Amino acid sequence: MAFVFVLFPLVFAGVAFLIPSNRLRPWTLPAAGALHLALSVYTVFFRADLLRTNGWLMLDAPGKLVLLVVSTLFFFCSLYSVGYLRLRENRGNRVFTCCLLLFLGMAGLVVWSHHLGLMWVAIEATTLSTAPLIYFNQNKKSLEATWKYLVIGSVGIAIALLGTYFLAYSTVPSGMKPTLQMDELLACAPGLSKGWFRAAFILLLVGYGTKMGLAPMHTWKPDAYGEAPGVIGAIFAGGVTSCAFLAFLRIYQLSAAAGEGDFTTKILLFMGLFSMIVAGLFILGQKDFKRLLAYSSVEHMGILIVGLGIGGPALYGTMLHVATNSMTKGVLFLSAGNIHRAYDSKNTDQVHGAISRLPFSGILFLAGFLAITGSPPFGPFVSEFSILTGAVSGGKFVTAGLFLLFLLVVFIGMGQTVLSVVQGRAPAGEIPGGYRDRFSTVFPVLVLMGVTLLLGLVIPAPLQNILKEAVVCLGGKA
Amino acid sequence: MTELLNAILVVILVLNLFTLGTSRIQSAIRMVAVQGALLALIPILIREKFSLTSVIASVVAVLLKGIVIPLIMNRSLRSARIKREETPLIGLLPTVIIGAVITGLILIFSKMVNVPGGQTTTLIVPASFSTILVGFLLLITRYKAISQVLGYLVMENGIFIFGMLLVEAVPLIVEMGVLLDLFVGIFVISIITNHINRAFSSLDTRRLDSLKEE
Amino acid sequence: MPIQLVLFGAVLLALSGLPALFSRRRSSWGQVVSTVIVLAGSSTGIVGIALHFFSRYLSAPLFFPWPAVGNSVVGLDSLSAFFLFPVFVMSGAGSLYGTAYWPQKEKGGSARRLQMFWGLMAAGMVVLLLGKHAMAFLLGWEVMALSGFFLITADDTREETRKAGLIYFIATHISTLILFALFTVWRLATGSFSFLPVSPGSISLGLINALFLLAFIGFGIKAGLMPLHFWLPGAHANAPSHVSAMLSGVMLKMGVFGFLRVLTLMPVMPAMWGWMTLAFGAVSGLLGVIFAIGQHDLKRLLAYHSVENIGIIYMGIGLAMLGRAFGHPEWTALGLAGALLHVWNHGFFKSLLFFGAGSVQHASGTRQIDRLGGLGRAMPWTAAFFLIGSIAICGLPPLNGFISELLIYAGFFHSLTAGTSGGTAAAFTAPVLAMIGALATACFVKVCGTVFLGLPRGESAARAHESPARMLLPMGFLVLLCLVIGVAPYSVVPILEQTVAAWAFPSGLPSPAGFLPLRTFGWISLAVAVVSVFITGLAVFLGRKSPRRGTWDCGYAKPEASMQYTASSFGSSILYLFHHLVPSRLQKSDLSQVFPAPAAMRSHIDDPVLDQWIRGFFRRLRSLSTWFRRFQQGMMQYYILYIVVALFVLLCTLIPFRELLESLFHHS
Amino acid sequence: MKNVLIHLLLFLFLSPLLPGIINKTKAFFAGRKGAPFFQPYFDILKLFRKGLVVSTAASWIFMAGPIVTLVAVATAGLLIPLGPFDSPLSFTGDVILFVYLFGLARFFTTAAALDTGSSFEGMGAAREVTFAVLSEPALFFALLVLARVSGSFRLSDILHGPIGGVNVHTVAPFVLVSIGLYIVMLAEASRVPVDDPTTHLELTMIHEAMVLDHSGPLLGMVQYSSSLKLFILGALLLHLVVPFRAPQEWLNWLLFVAEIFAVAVSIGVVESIMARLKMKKVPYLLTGALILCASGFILLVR
Repeated sequence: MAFVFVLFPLVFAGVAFLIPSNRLRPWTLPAAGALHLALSVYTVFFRADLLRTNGWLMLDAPGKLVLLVVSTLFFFCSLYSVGYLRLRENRGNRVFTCCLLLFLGMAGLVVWSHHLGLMWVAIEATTLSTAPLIYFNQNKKSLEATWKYLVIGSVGIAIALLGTYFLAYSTVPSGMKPTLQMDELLACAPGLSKGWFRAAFILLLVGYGTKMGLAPMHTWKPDAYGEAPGVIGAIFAGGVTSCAFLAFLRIYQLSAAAGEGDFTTKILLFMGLFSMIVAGLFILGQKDFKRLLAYSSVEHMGILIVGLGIGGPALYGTMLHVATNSMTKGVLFLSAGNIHRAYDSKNTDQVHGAISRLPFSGILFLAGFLAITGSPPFGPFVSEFSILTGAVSGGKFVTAGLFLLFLLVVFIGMGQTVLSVVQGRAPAGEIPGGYRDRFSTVFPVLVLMGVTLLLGLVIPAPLQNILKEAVVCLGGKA
Repeated sequence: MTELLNAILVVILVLNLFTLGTSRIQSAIRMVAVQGALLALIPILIREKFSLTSVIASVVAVLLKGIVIPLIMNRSLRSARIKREETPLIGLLPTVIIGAVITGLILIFSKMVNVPGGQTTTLIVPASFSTILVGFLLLITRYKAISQVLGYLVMENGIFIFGMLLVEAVPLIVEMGVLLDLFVGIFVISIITNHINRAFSSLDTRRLDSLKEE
Repeated sequence: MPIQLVLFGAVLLALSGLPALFSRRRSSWGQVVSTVIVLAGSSTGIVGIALHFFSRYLSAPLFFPWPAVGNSVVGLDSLSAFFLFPVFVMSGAGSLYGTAYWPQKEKGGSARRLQMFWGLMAAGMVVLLLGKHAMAFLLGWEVMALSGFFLITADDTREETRKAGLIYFIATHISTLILFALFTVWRLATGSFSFLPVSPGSISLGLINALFLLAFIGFGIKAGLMPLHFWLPGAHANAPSHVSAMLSGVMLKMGVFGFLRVLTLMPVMPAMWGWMTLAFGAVSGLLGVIFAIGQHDLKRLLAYHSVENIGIIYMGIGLAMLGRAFGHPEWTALGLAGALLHVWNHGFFKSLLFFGAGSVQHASGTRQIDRLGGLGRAMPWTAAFFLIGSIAICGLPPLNGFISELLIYAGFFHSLTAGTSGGTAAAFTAPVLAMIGALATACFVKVCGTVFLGLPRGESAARAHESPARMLLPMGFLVLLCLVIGVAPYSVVPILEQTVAAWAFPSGLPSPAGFLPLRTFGWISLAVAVVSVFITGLAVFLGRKSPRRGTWDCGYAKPEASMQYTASSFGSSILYLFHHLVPSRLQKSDLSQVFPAPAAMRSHIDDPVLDQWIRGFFRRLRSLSTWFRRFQQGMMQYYILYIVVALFVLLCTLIPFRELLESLFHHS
Repeated sequence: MKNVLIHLLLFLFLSPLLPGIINKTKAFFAGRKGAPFFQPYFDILKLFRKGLVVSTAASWIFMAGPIVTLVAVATAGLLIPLGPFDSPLSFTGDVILFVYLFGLARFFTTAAALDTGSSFEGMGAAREVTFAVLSEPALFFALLVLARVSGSFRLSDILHGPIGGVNVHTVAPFVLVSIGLYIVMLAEASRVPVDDPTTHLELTMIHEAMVLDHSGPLLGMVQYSSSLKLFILGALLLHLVVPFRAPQEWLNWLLFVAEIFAVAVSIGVVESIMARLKMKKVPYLLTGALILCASGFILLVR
């Protein structure tokens, strides 16, 4: 089954490459997205027997979660991108389409691979396949962003590779056969050499953290998100980061199995809270609302890491937050993309009164903001609140306090920017050929918002089970 | 065989320092190529019994690191019409000294805390660490895009050295995957550098600082 | 049964906005339909409340599923029912008022938004009040808070409004986050999110103190307790007037409600909490009214009076807490009854006053008191209603404000005569209450005198006209409520008794009416009112033919409107009394040369909390973040350096420094 | 029943005599013959016969002012016990009603003053409410002291408290409170040193300035209610300063009348030996009164 998930997007990519017409080609995206979503749901919920292809390729609970998240987000983004590319017909979209499909395949490989070496390869592949997407606009700035993303990303990934090797090597001192296969590692986790294992943990945290965009390795993020089209931002903030987080979850899983809880907790809490406050400081008085979203993504990666650091009672919330964050980020980036197109600027000095000019996108942007900052009854509220509950019931009062404080800082910063975007009187001068809300670019966002709200109101039982399984995988109690 | 291995590793360390020292990008490329090729050969050299997989791996690695990548780099170098890395962030001599100091420190350090695993006889671990750090040094101190790519390659080599310790842990497919990624990565990067060269009519990354918080 | 009615009312309210939302931009019928639905919803809810209080229907709590967070519970008890009444009354009255004050025909889109969030806000408050579970409570809380934000910024084209809105937005989010903390600690203490009494001895004192502090601050922000009131004046001043009425009359009380709710579930009641509440209440009562005297913006002034009245309410609550701490049920009964009744009364007369202010603004187009004057002639009804509201808010007989303050006073006298030292100390705040009353009288004499009496001070005031009936009707209704509670206080006693009983006192509480002959008070108030009105009417009738001359101004040849005493001059002497406590800005141009230029005098108080503390804090935060931006300055070399540094620092945590040192010394 | 009747008669008909006594006293000090004791009665009656002139700026509030004031003060008069006898209207908590009725009166007096739009009357009103801010808490502290002693808050009990309540603990507080109350009385009844009812320099006046425009019956009401107010405050003060009682009722009534006259005389003396304070100084005087009452309270409960 794993091969299907990896290969059929590649086939679609090939097809897309061959299609000559700029108008027809984008339709390969929703086709692949729909098929992928269908396959994911089918495999995850109905075919438990397909979950294990071989020792290297299998789908465990965290994998299932991320697979569903990525596939859902990709589906809506693909719908959106049809409408989006319709607006950008002057620009060729062959690379765009192919790279998106390649990413889909590689993401599939990431979630399926149960072998850390293989997973590393897949992650690096996602990096490479997404790089050209940032360069879609083909101007100097996007070029610069792509360059930084590529180099910093590759460096980070290289560090992750070193970490992977460390991990493999940590078996040697106690005379075991070096391996990178998850099950074997989990089996011999308690016997791993502490020094090497901890070093590996840190290297992988920094390496995959670069890909997730934890401070201080986040530096590529605002540039990439700011210059890439909104839909790519959504794919990044919802999809790529989730894959990287999954990759990091593996080592966390191992550390839990190895009983390294005390050591990891300190480091994770530090890194997570650090990312949150750094993001907050950059968000305060941020005039560029796409960079703002990038920093918000940094913040939420921090929240995820904090959740892992708290461990035990907070794991459920963390797992849930992977989903809620991705969906909400999708809403935010897509609506922000619309606003950007309508005003031909992403600076709050020019952008006012979005609600009056783009009723749907404006309101969706505002709603997404409220959701991401944890207002009930949206999804992120549930996840963030249960992370907080975990912190308190885990007795980590200082963490909880800082967590709330940083959430507040972020809220203040985001609030100022978002409100000045959506409120007020829209500038008089209409941009020639300025974008107006249309079905194809609003409907997917609307549905995503619906999903976000749904996750806040009712979490379907199957998803609930997956979350619980994932918590168990990570060494928590269901 | 450990002696031979150590000898090669020493050569590699020296190559690091030369790479740091030279300002002619052309020669830097060559040295990195030589370094890569040497590393690729190690598995064959130190292994008593030859296994097909290791041979394949080595051959591919040599081809890639010794020939293909240098070619790509040279192409973009020629198209950029630049020869030297003028005025790096830190002068050339200081970087060499820093590199040497780092290498020395790491050697001493690895002696002091004896690395668990009994591999203390070989220089593998210190060599890989110092090579990685030299790679970082290049990445941080050089302004020309190509030099930074070289830094990335050196880093990659360092990691490759560490990979020696667990040839059997990393299966062929993964190794191939790593190499493929490396190749594609360099390929994409070189495309981007060409674009940069066209857009900014230079490979000086100091011009790529328009995206920032002001 | 009652709870179903209330919930049905809430549903109607929540949906009421849709007709307006889907009607055409500048058509009026949508708003009319919405208003009708709102009225229907409110009346349904009021019926439900009446059933709760006056029938023996017991409404069992309803479980409604919220799978994401575990099921949630809503239930109707007397405390929630008591607070529900103003919600329903005001949502109905306000939306009727709104049809004339903020007509969709003129205001267009903003009116549609306003109509929708109006209903949502009311519904949110209902959910909040019914919530017996943290999640339901938080849901209602947030819906209320966010709709409140959109209501305040209904006219978001004005810079000032957006600023005020932002401050409100931040403040309310702070309180929400504090509530998050509160409920997580609550769960830690009780093991569940549902509002069940904390069993004594189940948690440590430190934890329970934390609970109290979180509740005090979190709800204090919403209630606008000094010094947590910083968001309040701006928001109330810039919102549409009926929204201000809703905010001040009803939404602030949600903070009070939450505080009371948490208190009723507490196993113990340390005296310290009572002292704290009492002290903060007294402070915000006194400072609130002093700040109010220093204002020139009519609605900002009223906003500060909300701070004052919240202070009075907290004084009552503090006394009740002390009563429980020292085991004096009578203090608790009286203090709580006074506080609760004042919640109602303030809801009514403050909304009435905001409606009045709204129709003044509607008529004259300005909120600046010193530009108004003599409106009483142009708009007699508004003037009369506003006057009645003023008498009520000053706590003077024969109106309702007097009754609630009377109960609190009674509580203080009981604490005094109880003979315990604690009680005597509590009684010290009674004169403070008296001073607050005197100051309030001064302030509202100033307002009524400057706005409605005398001569018009400006063009805008001269052009004023009476407001339409749809604005006067709600005001009249509120006046009626104020009068009824004022002259027939015993009519609300049964409700008060049931509500006070909600307080978990070890042994049940006596009826507050048992300590005071409320009937006598009622009759005397009625007599005073009737006699005064009758004689005044007679005098006006007889004096209608009496000759009219210009005001005798001590022989000054030609008195002008501009020579009248302004609000600034009226307030300045009092501000001078307190100028050590509250530094006020006194702007006057000195008359030096022979033919002095036109001079003007203004006395004003800036809010130190907002203007100095809060803004200063944000300035510092902003400068920190601007300093911090230098780390993202575009050179990738540095970015990679960050990665290396992070790696290095993290790896350093692995180095076993101690062993290293030991080994070093070992070698040497 | 009989006592109630006497109470009403004294309250309604004796009070205008007090200003007369004051003026006579002042005349005596000034070495003049002075107006007859009953001059105030004549004035009030004359005013009630006169017609009415109303300012063009005024509205019905202008009329309501004096009327509501009179009603409120009269009601307060029904609540205050004279001498040892309970007041006609006496119930728990009436003390608060008593204080707040004065508040109501003040509200309407000042509102009516502002209704004429005259700057002088506005000035007077501003001063009136300003001083009330200090005098009301002072009055409250005084009442708290008495309530603490009597253990009740029924005005009659409170004011009868001093009977037998006087002992080594309470005498010092009583003295302090009495002085405070005396100052408050002077302020509330707008006498020297706070206010000067006889001055002709409007700038310095408070109460007289507020009623500059009232004429005819309205002015009559104003003057009558101010004399009622003086009577009430005097009666209140008497409970503190003469806490001993005679055995027979009629004697007590006589005593009370004598005492209230004595109060009037004392006011007259004060007015003739003191000058009116500068306006800026008045708050200090009242703050002094407030502090006196408060410290009396502290002395008592410590």
